[in-house]
Amino acid sequence: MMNKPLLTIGLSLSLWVPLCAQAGVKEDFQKIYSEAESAHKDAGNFQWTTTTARLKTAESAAESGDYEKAKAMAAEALQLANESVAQRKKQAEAWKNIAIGG
Amino acid sequence: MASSIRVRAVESGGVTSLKALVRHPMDSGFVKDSAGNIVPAHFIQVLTISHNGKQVFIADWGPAVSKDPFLECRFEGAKKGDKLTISWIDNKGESDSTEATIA
Amino acid sequence: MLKAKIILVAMSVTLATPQVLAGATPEEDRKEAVEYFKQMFPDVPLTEFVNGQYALNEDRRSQWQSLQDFPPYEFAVADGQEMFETPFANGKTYASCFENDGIGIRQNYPRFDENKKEVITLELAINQCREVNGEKPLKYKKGDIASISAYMASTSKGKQFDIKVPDNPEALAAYEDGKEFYYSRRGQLNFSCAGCHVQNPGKWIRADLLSPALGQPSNFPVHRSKWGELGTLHRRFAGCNANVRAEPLAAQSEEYRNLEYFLTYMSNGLSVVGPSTRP
Amino acid sequence: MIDQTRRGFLKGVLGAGVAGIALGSGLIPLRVEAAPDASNWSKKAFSTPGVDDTISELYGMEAVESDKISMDLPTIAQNGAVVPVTVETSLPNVTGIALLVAQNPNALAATFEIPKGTLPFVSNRLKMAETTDVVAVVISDGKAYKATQNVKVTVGGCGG
Repeated sequence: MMNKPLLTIGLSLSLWVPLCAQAGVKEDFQKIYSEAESAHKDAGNFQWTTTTARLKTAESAAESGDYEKAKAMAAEALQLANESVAQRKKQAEAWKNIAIGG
Repeated sequence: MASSIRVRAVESGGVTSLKALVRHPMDSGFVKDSAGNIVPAHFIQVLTISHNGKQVFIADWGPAVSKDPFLECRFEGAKKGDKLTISWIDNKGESDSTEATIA
Repeated sequence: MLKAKIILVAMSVTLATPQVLAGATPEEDRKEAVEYFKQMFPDVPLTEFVNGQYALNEDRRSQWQSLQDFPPYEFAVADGQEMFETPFANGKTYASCFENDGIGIRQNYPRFDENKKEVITLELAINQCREVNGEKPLKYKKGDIASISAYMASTSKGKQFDIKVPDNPEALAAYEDGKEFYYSRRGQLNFSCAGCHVQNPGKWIRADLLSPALGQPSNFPVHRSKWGELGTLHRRFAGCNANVRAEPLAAQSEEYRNLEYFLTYMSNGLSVVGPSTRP
Repeated sequence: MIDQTRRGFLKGVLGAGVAGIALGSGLIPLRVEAAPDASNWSKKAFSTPGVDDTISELYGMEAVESDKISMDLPTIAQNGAVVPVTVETSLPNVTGIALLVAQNPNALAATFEIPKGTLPFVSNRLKMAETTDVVAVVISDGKAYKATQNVKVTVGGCGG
């Protein structure tokens, strides 16, 4: 009505912002995902199934174009993978404290 | 193929004790396979034990009997060396039969 | 016992390299483990440990005994025997690959192959036998290989495990590696094998009664009601790992073979009772 | 054979037609052929939920509690897929035994005909979906008796 030009600007802004964010999210996802993947690998034979599951979910979310979800899942995977790496490092010594026979 | 039925029958003090194990899936029709499809019901309906042509035990089974069903029963009137016939038929009309000697 | 533990822990702290741990030889480990479990379960005869939870709980034991009349693995063992005796395409049989034609030898596996410098489990030997004779290897967790292994175990029933760790660095390293695996916490739930089966056997985790480490491998391959069929020890390892949310390793991976080596060594002197049944 | 078994039997005959009637003429047919006859297998009784309805479908009467029936089964089943159940009774002239699992979708698990000379004893392994009463029914002198025991079925089977 009276503010038609403003409304148009508003609309185009609201369309533009998510598109822009989307592009950033995709890159964020890719970065976090590859960090998570390499941490998961670093866990060696101490990998967690929960990490594997998050990575898979992230991957399929990315394939379907849902980069927000993919990024969130990759971030969770990264956190879990880091914990599993910490577990591996700690256990390299800690197991001896409970082992029978030393 | 080897028999689907394994039997051990022992006579002691006039009583024959028979134990049998039958190889059968006994699918209830309530369980899904790994692909999510219902496994159709497939189970033994009737199992009979005969001694000298006389049925000494008849079991009617439903799908709640465990996979590879087990049965134990006891009867009188048979002696060591006598032959027993154990037979079953399932809900698909498949059947098997075996003969066992009382020890 | 506890004192010994503290001393050993203290020693391990003072030593820089874990490989030369205060002369804790496999045999010393085993003796200490036997002592530990004897004190934990003074009323359970040592020979009973092979029966796991059934040595510890009367209600469980009577359910198990009622299954022994006609154990559900009988058909699989018969299948295993048939496969064991059926010649390969080249006319040879499994017997040609094993000492004593493969009869009554379960108690010697796993063994350390000093030429290949690796642990050879019975299932690995079965598949190596197939491959030498031009047959395709079998899958390791269940099915034919479990049946063949179960048949071979059944010919060793009552024989005592006699696992040897030859006095060479590779064999000792394999043993130590298996031991480390058993005692290391893994998975998101942060559990070690030992946390349940050394520290808490006889206790319940929900509906499951924990078995002691001692004697664990001697009832494999095992028919679990949960599976409705026979499975190998490595299938069980994988299940336990997954249960604590640790990514299971491949059956017959080096880690699992070394784990089996350590665990079976701990059961030296106990009898082969496999195949057996478990919930 | 007694009326009660015959009742279920005749129902089967009606459903099964001529072959069933031919067999029905000899109550204990002398058969040498391999396959037993499944024509008197009671589809109705095996697809009825609930203990009481199943007993009445099966035997056409109600069962009364009896302390002369002994049941041997675990208090806590280690796995619901394989629960050993043994029933024995000191009741006289037993012609039939049935096993029912109250909480299963259909209660009836098994029925047994006990001809003269066979002891009133049976052991089976049954599936139970959840914690449940297990009911043993015994037909003695033409009357139905029952005994009940509870089994706790827990979700067990640690590890994959």
